Amino acid sequence: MPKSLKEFFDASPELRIVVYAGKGGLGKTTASAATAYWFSKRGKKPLCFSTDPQASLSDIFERDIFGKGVIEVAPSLYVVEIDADKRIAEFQEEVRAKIRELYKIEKIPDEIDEYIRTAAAEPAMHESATYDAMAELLAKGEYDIYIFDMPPFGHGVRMISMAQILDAWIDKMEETRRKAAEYEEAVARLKGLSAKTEDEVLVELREIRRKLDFFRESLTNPKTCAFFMVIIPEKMAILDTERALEMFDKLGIKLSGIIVNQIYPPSLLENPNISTFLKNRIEMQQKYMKVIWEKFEEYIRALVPMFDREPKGLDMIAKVAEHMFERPWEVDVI
Amino acid sequence: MSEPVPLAEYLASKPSLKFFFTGGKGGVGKTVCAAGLAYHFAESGEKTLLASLNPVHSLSSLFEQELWGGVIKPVEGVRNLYAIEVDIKDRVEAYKRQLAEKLRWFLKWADIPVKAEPFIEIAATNPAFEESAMFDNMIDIMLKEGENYDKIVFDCAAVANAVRLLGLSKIYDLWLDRMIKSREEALSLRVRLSFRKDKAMEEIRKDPMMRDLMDMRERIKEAKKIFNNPDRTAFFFVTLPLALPISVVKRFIDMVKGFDIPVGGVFVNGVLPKALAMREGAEDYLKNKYMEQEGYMGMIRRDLWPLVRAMIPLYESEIVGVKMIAKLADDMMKWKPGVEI
Amino acid sequence: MPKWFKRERKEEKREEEGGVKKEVKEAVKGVFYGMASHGMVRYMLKTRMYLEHLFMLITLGDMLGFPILPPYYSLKLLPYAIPHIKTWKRSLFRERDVTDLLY
Amino acid sequence: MYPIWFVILGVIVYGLAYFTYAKWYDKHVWEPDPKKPTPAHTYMDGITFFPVSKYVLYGFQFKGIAGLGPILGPFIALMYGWVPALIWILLGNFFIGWIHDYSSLMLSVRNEGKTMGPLSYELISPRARRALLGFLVFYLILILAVFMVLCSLFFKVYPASVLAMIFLVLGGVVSGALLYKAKMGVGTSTLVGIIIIIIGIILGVQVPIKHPSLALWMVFTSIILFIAAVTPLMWVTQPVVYVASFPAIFGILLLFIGALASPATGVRIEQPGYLGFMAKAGPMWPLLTVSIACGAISGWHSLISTSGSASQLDVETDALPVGGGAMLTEGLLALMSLAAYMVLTPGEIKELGGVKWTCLVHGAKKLIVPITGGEPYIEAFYGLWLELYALTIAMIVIRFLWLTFGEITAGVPPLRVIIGNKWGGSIIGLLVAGAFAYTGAWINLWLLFGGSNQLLAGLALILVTIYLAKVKKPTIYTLAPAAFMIVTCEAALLWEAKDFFLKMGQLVKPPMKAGTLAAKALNFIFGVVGIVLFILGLLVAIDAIKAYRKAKAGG
Repeated sequence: MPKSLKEFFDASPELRIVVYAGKGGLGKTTASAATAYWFSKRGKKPLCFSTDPQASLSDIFERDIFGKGVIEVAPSLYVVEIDADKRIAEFQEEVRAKIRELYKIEKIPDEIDEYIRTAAAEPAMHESATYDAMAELLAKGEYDIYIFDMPPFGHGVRMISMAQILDAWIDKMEETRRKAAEYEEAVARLKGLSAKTEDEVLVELREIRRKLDFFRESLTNPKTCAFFMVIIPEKMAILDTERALEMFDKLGIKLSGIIVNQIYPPSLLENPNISTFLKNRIEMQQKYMKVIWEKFEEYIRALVPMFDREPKGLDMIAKVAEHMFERPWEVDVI
Repeated sequence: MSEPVPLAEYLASKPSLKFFFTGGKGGVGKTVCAAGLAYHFAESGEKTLLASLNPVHSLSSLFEQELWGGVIKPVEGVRNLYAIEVDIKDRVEAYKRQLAEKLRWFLKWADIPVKAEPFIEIAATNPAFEESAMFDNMIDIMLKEGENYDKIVFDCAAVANAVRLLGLSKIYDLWLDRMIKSREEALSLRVRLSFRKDKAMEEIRKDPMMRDLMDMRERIKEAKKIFNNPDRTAFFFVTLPLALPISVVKRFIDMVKGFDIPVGGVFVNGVLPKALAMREGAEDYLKNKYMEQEGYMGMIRRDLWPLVRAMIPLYESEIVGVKMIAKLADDMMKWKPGVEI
Repeated sequence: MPKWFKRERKEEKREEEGGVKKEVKEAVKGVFYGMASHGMVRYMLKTRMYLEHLFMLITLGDMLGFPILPPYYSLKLLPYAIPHIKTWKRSLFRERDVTDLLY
Repeated sequence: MYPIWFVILGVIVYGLAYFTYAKWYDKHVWEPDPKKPTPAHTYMDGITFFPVSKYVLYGFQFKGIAGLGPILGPFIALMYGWVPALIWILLGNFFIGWIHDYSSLMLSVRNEGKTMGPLSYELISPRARRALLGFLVFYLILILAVFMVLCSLFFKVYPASVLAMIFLVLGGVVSGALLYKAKMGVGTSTLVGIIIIIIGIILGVQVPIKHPSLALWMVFTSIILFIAAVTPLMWVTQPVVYVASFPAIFGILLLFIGALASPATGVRIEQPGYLGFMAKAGPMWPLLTVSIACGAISGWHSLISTSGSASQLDVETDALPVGGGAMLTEGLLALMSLAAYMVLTPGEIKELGGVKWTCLVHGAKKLIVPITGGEPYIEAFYGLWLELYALTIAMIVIRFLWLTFGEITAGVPPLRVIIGNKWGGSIIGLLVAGAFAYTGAWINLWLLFGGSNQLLAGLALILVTIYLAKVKKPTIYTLAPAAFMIVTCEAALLWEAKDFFLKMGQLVKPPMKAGTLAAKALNFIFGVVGIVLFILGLLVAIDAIKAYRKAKAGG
């Protein structure tokens, strides 16, 4: 038997971030919620954060969480679902406030205001805003463990590679600013002034970078961050997972484990009257389960059954958590 | 609440429809529904193109044949059916090249004597590229391949991506307007600050940036005309009889309506047949599942009923291969309200 | 505006308040500085300007139609750039002739 | 007669010019308004456009315009006598010189800080701008040629100055590095630079470097210029120009003290006052007027006024002290140089090998050594002094030249690749200038340079005139000098072209003994250059007259 999810977490006391990545619809959000629930029951203070704009934490916890900030859905179980649009609006207001404060003006020049207004229309704005929200929560460090539910592929990968890109950006911009400041200092010296210029932009840039670096480091350090994938015993899911593993490799991230979800309980086969439907379905799944074991054995951390009810509401999440952590190798329906 | 129009009837009543989109929460079967739709058209003698706009494609695995490579390939085993897994890599590369070129040109033009390469490198990594590239490719297919095919079925990415993709047509418009305005301002400033006004005007006429922006706006305008035309385009949502996907679809429909995109209807996928679950001696497991499903069906009836176009049963095995797709297409077309699955 | 510049303005004010002796001292100092250092100062400022332009282009390029930095970060830096925007645009688009390049 | 009288006369005449004519003209024609925002304010970017105090700008302008022109030009008086030269320096500056510098400054200030190129485009015609640019290229090559040959000549004649010059360049580079890289204060780094120069002068006297071949010294000068041209400005050119400004200013002050002290030291004017209208170089008019350029009037100044000072003028009322004041001060410098030539006896001149620019060093020595002593050091210093003026201007010019090449070849990519960059442009510039300098007809070369320089002044004046006509202001005070300058300079250019063509037949001076054919060819080319400059000048003048008429008629 490979290491179970619980064993994995027990063996990683420094862990601060858990990421569920992969294709949509396989139960990532459910798994995140269950993980958060489990940590909260163990006396930790977890934050479950959905960066998936499909925003289904609200549905899972049957509460309107979307855009409401951090909410304690159960004792010491915190959940947040970012409303990127709202966040962008707030951000725009922050920028305006900063301008007003910096220049002591009431009305922001039309040209500038229009720029701020229309910036929201830029195609990458949403992503950046979500990403920044994530980095910010992480940097604040108010929670013991952060559980991110990353949106389906492409997107999720970009979130990580974006940190690298922006890092390079800031490097280059810092260099430009630094050189400019050097000239300015030399000018000051030539004028006989012992000016030590303090560049506000440089300060801001360093602040952005500090946050990004912290974020990237946290995410790429295998001691503090674990990446999990959720898979179901179907052919396409297996193919997708293989591809995802390649991508992880490219990003230099080690996959921490795989959760196999939606397994029809094979015990049902014991019923002699079993419908051909279920029989076929179970047999197909078992075929793929074999493939999954062959291909990903070292990664498998838990098996989760196909429940007879949709996993939503605290009771069901508790049940999922129980399967994931306490009975990782059993797929019987209780 | 009015009774739903089944898919067969719906399609018959709107023969001019040409562009079809499927979308929904991840894992609900968007791709299979798109494939089923495309299969149906192809089989009825229409030349059909099935295009996957997913960041991660699954057409190849679905049809069990090699359809990747970003080019249109005929689907083996189905007459008149062609498929493409849209590849953005080339286009992203092209974007990068274009931007680099423009930037270099600009730096030279503005007399900034700094080595531009590292900046260009970084500039070319704007994450908006990928989304724009996908959108651009979609428009390309609509505008270019529209003439070559009778029907084109797009398999969109998961909800958020799809909305972004479609919404881009509106967002892009805004954004492009702004870019064009900025550029115009910049250029008029250039003229004002030039002593050789004629030369500056000439430069403006040749401005590659402006030309690109205008081109883009023109294309989007054209695409939008098709996009927002209910006689040409229909967007179908796929859901499972489960709470989460249903609420996603409900949200999704509002968003899509906000973008003036005509809604074609809803497909309910993975429906556990009553005959199977409630038969004599059936497992409790299935019965429970079915009971739960009934609740969600009520939800569908309450919130989405007039839009439902088809209900697709939960099959015993995974939908893979042409045979299964044919079966699915058949079930999609067969569905009528009131008939048990 | 660069900070040293503001400081210089202040100095000029002080000079007005001073007496004739101070005025003469300032004059001699000014003339000498003008002859020796000022040319170099101007050149350094010009070089600095190019860097500044490049920075502005990266951060606020989309103001000129060059989308470069993700706008989220552009907005973050926007407040600091505001005083420069106008002069930046103007000096960027000012048509320069050879005769501008001499000094 | 003592040289002090030159200075006293200059102070009186220029004082009069400033406080009567200039003040009156200023009020009457330009009506500067201290409340009117200058480009330095309206376009303030803290970089190109920003206001500085009038004192700083005065110093900046003076440093920009004071080159070898006022220092070497008066040598021509050795041919015609000092009286005509004195009169030209006094009256030329009184009626033309300051008005040119000041008006071109105001013209730019009133036109958004535009420089000569755009101004000629807008006020005259697109063709005028193109002609001006073409003119500029030849003009720059001529400056480069003249200053290269002069600098090399001084190296050859003053062996003690060679090491001094090398140390000066070194001192510049070191103090620059200390300032930018080591972030040392300006006082300390400058002091280090100056100490290195002083060490250089002392070493130079101890270890003079002698070589009789001018060609070798030309190569030496070219190498320094090439290095300065291709290294980033911050490394060599800028710090060298900066550090050099200290000995440059010091030399002027010392000369000034020498002239003032002349009654005490007993140094008198020894040259005859008048030698006749015709001389070896040609007739006094137009040649005297074009030889003594910068002290009386110079086109170079309009380039400085418009591209350097106009963007920094704080208030319009500063324009007169800056533009006019700096020019009148330069007149004093020219008078002192004139005095330095004139204190030499005809016998001493003969001893020095005839009419030569290098005579200045001996004149300066004669004025100063009685006060300071240390003759070899004064000689080395003044050798260095002349070289640094030549070299620093040449450094700026060579950069400007390749930038101009770049601009002119902008539409022709293959050509741009070859000469439109610092490597190709500098090499071509140095080669062409070097070859031109190698004709051996140096006096003619100087006169050709003077002619084109003064013609540029005439063109600047006519630009001012057209503008004034447009805004309905009196134009005669600039139109008359413009006409005078243009006619004079066109005549001078033709005369010099003729001289070059003639020299093809006769000349074979020392460096050219080896290559008579080359010398002939070069002289031919110079003749052509003279004609081309003449035609370009004519083109601008014709267009200018048209534009002036139009401005007068329609407004």
